[in-house]
Amino acid sequence: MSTCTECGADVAVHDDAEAGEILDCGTCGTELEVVDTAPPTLERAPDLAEDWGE
Amino acid sequence: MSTCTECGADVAVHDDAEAGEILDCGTCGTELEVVDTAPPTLERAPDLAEDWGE
Amino acid sequence: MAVTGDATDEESATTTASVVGASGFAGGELLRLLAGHPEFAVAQATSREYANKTVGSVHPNLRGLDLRFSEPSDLDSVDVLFAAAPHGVAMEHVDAWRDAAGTVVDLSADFRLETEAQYDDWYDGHSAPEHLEDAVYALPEISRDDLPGADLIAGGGCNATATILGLLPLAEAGLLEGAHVVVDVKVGSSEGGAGGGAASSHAERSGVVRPYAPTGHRHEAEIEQELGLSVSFTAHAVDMVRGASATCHVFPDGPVSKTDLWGTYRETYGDEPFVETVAGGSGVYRYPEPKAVAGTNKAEVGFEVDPENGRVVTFSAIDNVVKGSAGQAVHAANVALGFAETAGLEQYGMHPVGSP
Amino acid sequence: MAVTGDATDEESATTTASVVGASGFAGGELLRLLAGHPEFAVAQATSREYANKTVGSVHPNLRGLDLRFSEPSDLDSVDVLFAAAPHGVAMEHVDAWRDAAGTVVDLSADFRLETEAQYDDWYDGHSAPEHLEDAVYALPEISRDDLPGADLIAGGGCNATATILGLLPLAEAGLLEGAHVVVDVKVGSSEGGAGGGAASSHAERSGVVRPYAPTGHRHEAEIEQELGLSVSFTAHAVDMVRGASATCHVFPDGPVSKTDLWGTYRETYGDEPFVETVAGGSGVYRYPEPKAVAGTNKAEVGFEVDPENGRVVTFSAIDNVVKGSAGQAVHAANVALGFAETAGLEQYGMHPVGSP
Amino acid sequence: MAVTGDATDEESATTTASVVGASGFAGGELLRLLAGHPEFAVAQATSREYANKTVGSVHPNLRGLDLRFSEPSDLDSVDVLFAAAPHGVAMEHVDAWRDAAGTVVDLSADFRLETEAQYDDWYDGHSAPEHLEDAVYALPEISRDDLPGADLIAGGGCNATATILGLLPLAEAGLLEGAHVVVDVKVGSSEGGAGGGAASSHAERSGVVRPYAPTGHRHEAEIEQELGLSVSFTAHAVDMVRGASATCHVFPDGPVSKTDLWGTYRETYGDEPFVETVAGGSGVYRYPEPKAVAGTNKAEVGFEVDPENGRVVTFSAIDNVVKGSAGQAVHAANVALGFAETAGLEQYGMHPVGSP
Amino acid sequence: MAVTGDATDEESATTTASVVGASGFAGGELLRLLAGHPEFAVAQATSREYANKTVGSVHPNLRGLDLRFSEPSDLDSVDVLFAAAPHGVAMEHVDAWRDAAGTVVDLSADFRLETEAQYDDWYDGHSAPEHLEDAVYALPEISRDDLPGADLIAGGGCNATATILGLLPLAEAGLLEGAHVVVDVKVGSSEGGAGGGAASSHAERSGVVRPYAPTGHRHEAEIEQELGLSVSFTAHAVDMVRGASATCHVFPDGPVSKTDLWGTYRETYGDEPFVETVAGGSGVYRYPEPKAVAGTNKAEVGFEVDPENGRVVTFSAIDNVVKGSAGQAVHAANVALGFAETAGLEQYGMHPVGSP
Ligand SMILES: NC(=O)c1ccc[n+]([C@@H]2O[C@H](COP(=O)([O-])OP(=O)(O)OC[C@H]3O[C@@H](n4cnc5c(N)ncnc54)[C@H](OP(=O)(O)O)[C@@H]3O)[C@@H](O)[C@H]2O)c1
Ligand SMILES: NC(=O)c1ccc[n+]([C@@H]2O[C@H](COP(=O)([O-])OP(=O)(O)OC[C@H]3O[C@@H](n4cnc5c(N)ncnc54)[C@H](OP(=O)(O)O)[C@@H]3O)[C@@H](O)[C@H]2O)c1
Ligand SMILES: NC(=O)c1ccc[n+]([C@@H]2O[C@H](COP(=O)([O-])OP(=O)(O)OC[C@H]3O[C@@H](n4cnc5c(N)ncnc54)[C@H](OP(=O)(O)O)[C@@H]3O)[C@@H](O)[C@H]2O)c1
Ligand SMILES: NC(=O)c1ccc[n+]([C@@H]2O[C@H](COP(=O)([O-])OP(=O)(O)OC[C@H]3O[C@@H](n4cnc5c(N)ncnc54)[C@H](OP(=O)(O)O)[C@@H]3O)[C@@H](O)[C@H]2O)c1
Ligand SMILES: [Zn+2]
Ligand SMILES: [Zn+2]
Repeated sequence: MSTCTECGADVAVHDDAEAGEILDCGTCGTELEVVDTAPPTLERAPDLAEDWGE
Repeated sequence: MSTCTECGADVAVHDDAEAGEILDCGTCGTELEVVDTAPPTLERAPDLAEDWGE
Repeated sequence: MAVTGDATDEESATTTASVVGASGFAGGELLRLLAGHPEFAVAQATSREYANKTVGSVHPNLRGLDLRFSEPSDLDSVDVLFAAAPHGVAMEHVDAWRDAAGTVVDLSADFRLETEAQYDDWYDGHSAPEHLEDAVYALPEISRDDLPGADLIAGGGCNATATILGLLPLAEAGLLEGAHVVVDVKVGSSEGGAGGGAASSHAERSGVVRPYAPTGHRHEAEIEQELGLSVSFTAHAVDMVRGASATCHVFPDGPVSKTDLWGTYRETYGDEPFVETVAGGSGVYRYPEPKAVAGTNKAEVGFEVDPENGRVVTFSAIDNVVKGSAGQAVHAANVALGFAETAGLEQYGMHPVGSP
Repeated sequence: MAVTGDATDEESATTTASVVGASGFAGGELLRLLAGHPEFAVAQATSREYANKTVGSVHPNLRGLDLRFSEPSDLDSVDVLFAAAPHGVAMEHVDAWRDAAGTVVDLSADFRLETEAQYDDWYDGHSAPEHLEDAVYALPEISRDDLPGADLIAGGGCNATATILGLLPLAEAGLLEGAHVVVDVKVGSSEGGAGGGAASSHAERSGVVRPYAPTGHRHEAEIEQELGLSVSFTAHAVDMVRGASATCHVFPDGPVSKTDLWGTYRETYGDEPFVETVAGGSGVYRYPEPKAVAGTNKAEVGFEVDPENGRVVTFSAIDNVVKGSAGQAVHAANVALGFAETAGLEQYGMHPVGSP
Repeated sequence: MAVTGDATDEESATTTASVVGASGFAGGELLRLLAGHPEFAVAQATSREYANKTVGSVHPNLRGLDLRFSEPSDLDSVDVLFAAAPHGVAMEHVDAWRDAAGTVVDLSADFRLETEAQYDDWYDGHSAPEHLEDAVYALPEISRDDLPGADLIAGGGCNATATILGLLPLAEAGLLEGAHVVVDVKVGSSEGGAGGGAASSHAERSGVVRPYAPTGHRHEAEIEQELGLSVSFTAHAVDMVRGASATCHVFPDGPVSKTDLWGTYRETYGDEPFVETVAGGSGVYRYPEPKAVAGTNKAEVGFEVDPENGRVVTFSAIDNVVKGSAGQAVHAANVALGFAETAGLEQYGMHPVGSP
Repeated sequence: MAVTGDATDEESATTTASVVGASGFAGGELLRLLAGHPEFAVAQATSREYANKTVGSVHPNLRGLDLRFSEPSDLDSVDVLFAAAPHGVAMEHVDAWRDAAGTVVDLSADFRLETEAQYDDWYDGHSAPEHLEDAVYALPEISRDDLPGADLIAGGGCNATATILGLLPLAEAGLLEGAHVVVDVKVGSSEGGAGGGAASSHAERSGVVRPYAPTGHRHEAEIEQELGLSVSFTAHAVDMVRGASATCHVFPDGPVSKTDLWGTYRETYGDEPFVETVAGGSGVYRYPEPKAVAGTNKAEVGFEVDPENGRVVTFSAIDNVVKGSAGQAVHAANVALGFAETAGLEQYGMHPVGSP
């Protein structure tokens, strides 16, 4: 279990997670990068500046 | 001037056309390949099997 | 103050025109087209319900026009009278209208059929059959030679127009003789006119594929009359406001190739200013598409051949309130009065456009 | 925290199910139906593009589900595997899938046809033809007797399903022998799947009546196989997301009355839990209407007779991603596994509803 | 024969319910929800216009239900009476209804406000003010503690519901004190009910962004009552049938961060079964979207902070005829009668879905 | 053969114009307007993707035009160059373009802001800032006096245009000083241009009320520059293709009456050929409505006063690809070159019309 930096929710990081892997927070959907695995630590992933919307 | 193989309309092939160039017929829209330039000769271009529609 | 409703045009225009039923959908389009027409000056626009109100209060696109509705009972003499009232109204007033105007162009079904018997068969009879023989069917692609000088012109039905334009080249080439033809039409909600009850409310009418005329549509009568062919006709309401699209499934006697069909359609429409053939090609719009001609007097027609069984499928697309009514009427009037055929009808459609 | 994704159901459920292609349109519907199904517990949902993301990030209606996509290469053993990948993927993986799951229900076209020759004719051949003879066509209205115990089930095509359901009673009554049938279909944009290029952008795709398959649609093969009848088929894209509506114009040998047809349809569908006959009557919805069945596993079928020429017109409406794919698959699985036929498929449609 | 209208449920159900105004949009949704509810059995469904017709003739999604409309004057005694008639009808009949039923749930505005004075201010007075103090506002997110045992329940307005749910966490956190709030709402055509005149015809109503309540919307009264805050409210009709989306522009006194807001919303809605917070994230649906909750009793709420000026923008989306009326009513009845809160309200929404 | 692409006009036209980005949405509208413009003859239309194809293959409404796309690298000298490429392209090519053309009208954001610092703040900087001081903001309602003779013209943003036109009269009357303004915008899918990914597919984009720019929209920069006022801006995507509608909630210092506002708007727009004030009145269209101006260069503006708190609500509606881009550009060019202001821009909108 780790904590989302955006919304503070718990985020389950699976056992074989590797540093650099991207997860989305199940609560707020923010993309989080696994920056460390022992213990699992998350940071907001760099925005992909997707073309979303108009 | 050359003739569209699909619809029979006249198709203007510009002067510096090269063999292999693709034109669309101004009448029927069929994609035509310039297979020869002197005189300009057109053939139906192979279908690109575009994902069109559903 | 808006730009539209251009004074210059109207000053130079010498032919006066009035519109009966001007608060309706077809009537509003007549006003739009006439207001931008170089030869016509609009005299009166009638509505019983909105008499004395500005036309812009009903048709927001015409807010720039300085014109108010008047009562149909107060019609003045005029060069051309365009009538866009429901079926039955024109029969009742045709004597008065022909007295008041040199040319009457009626958009209803009242003068489309040639004989009283047809009205007995398809409608509830006719109360002024003596005018039937004077009437010329408006569609210039069919009636161009009969229109000059005509003083009673009957605008075609919108579904009939779409169907006839799709099949006409085949008819002229003799390919419909003995052929078996299924016509499957998709239309927008403006076909129903400005009235509309529960079935045409936004909540009920949105998103439908509603078989509103499974069989027995009255436009079959016109199609049969103009093409000499009885068709199996079904119409569906789909989610658009403007547009009529007719898909005709034709089983000709012998084999026909797509190149033959290009020749056939070129033969019929090569010189037509308002018909475009679209049949395959590339891009997003490969066959006739109603939204591509919305707001214009253009018809798109096209075709494909079924390699399995030789079936010819034709497609045609029009804007029902322009090419299918108001535009066709103006086009016919242009021919009847000797104006340039395309006068007042040179609008381009739009791209992109949603569901006009 | 959302109500949906009900723990109770899943605890009591004893049959595990996984979905390949779960990020797609049909796959998303499979998840929705399985999540509410009393017998199934969802084990895995695959997506290569969205692996590790919550299913709610793709399917906003499933935000309440506590489930993340996994890689299709990481499939565990499971009781039932539902596959909703594009054509060609199932042929490639069918051996592995059948090893991993007692029952495979594939929604693609890969196992719908009975013979390799048909795949040569209509598709680009088949790479795993040895499985074809094991496959049962999913549509229970046709295959109910063959489904129990089937371990490879092939979901029907959505247009084929609509067409077959409309014509089946006529076929069973022998009215299609020698008959000549035109099928004119109107479909929504979800038929194209979640991919989509320029032609399916909102700006281009809105409001169309686009003849996207003028002739030669591959679903003709299924229709012919299941009904024993070759049809003249044309499909149009119209402005809706969900829905397929098939209008079939049939010219039977002898005269048929509407009362006969009511009998015929009752014969075929009287006991069918998911087929409703709607043919005339009163109100706004007198014939089959796709929006009335959106979100449900129901099909509406109906008909009319043309007094002019004896033509029978049939109408049928389904939701292409439910009755036309995911719902049909679950229905077939229910029959195959001996569950209640309607388990997990009892959703009502909505009224009013716009253009679902 | 259709699957829906499940006999088993109705047999086991022990609480009887009737619906007044069952031919309307909210009434139809009540029938749909009650028919699938494990605790309720529908006794009567009233309509004056359609008395004796099947409910399926009006609501095509309910064709499977074996139920006919009856006259509202023929109401029998029942456990719960749901009323979905226009404003004014409930005041007139409330005495009779409370005599006939242990619990009355009224969806109109007639019992939403607490005092007769408010009805004088915002409506045209009240003819049965003595019942006002008994009435409990239905929205369980606000009234959960007052509902158990309530025998007169007043369903909230749809726009008020959307607005209140978006702002409630801010109100509870004290962030609205002294704040200045602009509410800009977008709604679908089903808000207008099944009646509908020219302005709601498909041709006129399609595609609009129509400011139908520029100022002075009556729902302001409810919002003020429930949140203790007067808002600047404007509503626009947009092209959808179902859905209400409220964007609230809030200028709090001090700075607020997005993380604070996540905490605030979790505080309020962490245990709510029908509220989902959606505020950024990835994918196509990053903020509350009405179409994602169409057909369901869910509300989506979300927010963003303007870095320029500290403005908090909240978004909320509901289905106006479910969470905004029929679903809210059933939810409140569940709480009032001690049923499971989510009973009968576990439907998932759909994806993809067009413009429901 | 089609009527449009009128030879006569082009013969008499003496000013040549080319369009860069002609395969895009704004570029296509430029072609449509220029093709019907009495003063301009189109020389070239560029597209890299569709070079050598007919413009009609991309823009079906222009099938009648005898014109093919050419490469942007093959631009010839021309009187006026219109550029409608994405943000960033004009900065890169502006030197070459100004060499090739007497007047450059750029529709992108590249030259809208006055200083390099603004581009640092709101965009990713600017690569050709030396041209900024030459550029004139296109919107003639603001820049009419600066446009004559301008040789670099920067078309306004569509949302900025809608917002500015709604607020301009208040700004000129001094009513915005110290005022607090919330701008809530609703736009159609053509704002996104012809590209479009998953979020703009028909299935996902239909029926949304999607808060696509909750805060921080770049058009705030233009609005602030032109009105001298920082606004709180939020934009929503709704289900239409064309159209931008801006609702501005303004809290002026002192009380303002509706009559005052009529005076104020008349003051500003009394002589404007393309601005119509619509504020109450009767009929179906009482406030600005994007669909009423679709396809035209008109803006509708209107207002209402909230009796509760003195809030002024303004409404404005434009067609984003005409008044919001291509039409504004042509209008500005007309003023810059001394043509009649309304030349080529006299199209009427349509009624009825669905969701253009
Ligand atoms: N809509 C189409 O696509 C279409 C296509 C082809 C042909 N048409 C034909 O065009 C005609 C008009 O159709 P529409 O769709 O425009 O209908 P509409 O919108 O209902 O308009 C009918 C108009 O007729 C007027 N009217 C009704 N009764 C009248 C009477 N007794 N005397 C004088 N005026 C009367 C109405 O105004 P007041 O009641 O205020 O006077 C209204 O302006 C119909 O005959 C129709 O068949 C329509
Ligand atoms: N849509 C309908 O109306 C409908 C009706 C009847 C039948 N069907 C059939 O159902 C199937 C899915 O259709 P759809 O409309 O849902 O398509 P879709 O939206 O495009 O979804 C396709 C799904 O397949 C996955 N996928 C693609 N290639 C894959 C591969 N090589 N291995 C594993 N997964 C793969 C995709 O996810 P990733 O790429 O992320 O793995 C995606 O989840 C098709 O065969 C279609 O013919 C659809
Ligand atoms: N639509 C919404 O989004 C929404 C949301 C929240 C609350 N509500 C409230 O729900 C109520 C119903 O709205 P609606 O949209 O469903 O309206 P609707 O579609 O117009 O339905 C009204 C229903 O009431 C019946 N009715 C009318 N007058 C009656 C009377 N005097 N006695 C008994 N029945 C009568 C009508 O049937 P007959 O005339 O055949 O009897 C009809 O079934 C309204 O009070 C509305 O404010 C609606
Ligand atoms: N859509 C609107 O509502 C709107 C409103 C106001 C302003 N604008 C502005 O107008 C411009 C165009 O917008 P749009 O919506 O029309 O976009 P669009 O549909 O995406 O079209 C962009 C056009 O630019 C061309 N293009 C792209 N990169 C280019 C390059 N490097 N050099 C030359 N041509 C290039 C493209 O064609 P090829 O790739 O084939 O060359 C295409 O024709 C944008 O700057 C936009 O901000 C648009
Ligand atoms: Zn989070
Ligand atoms: Zn050709």
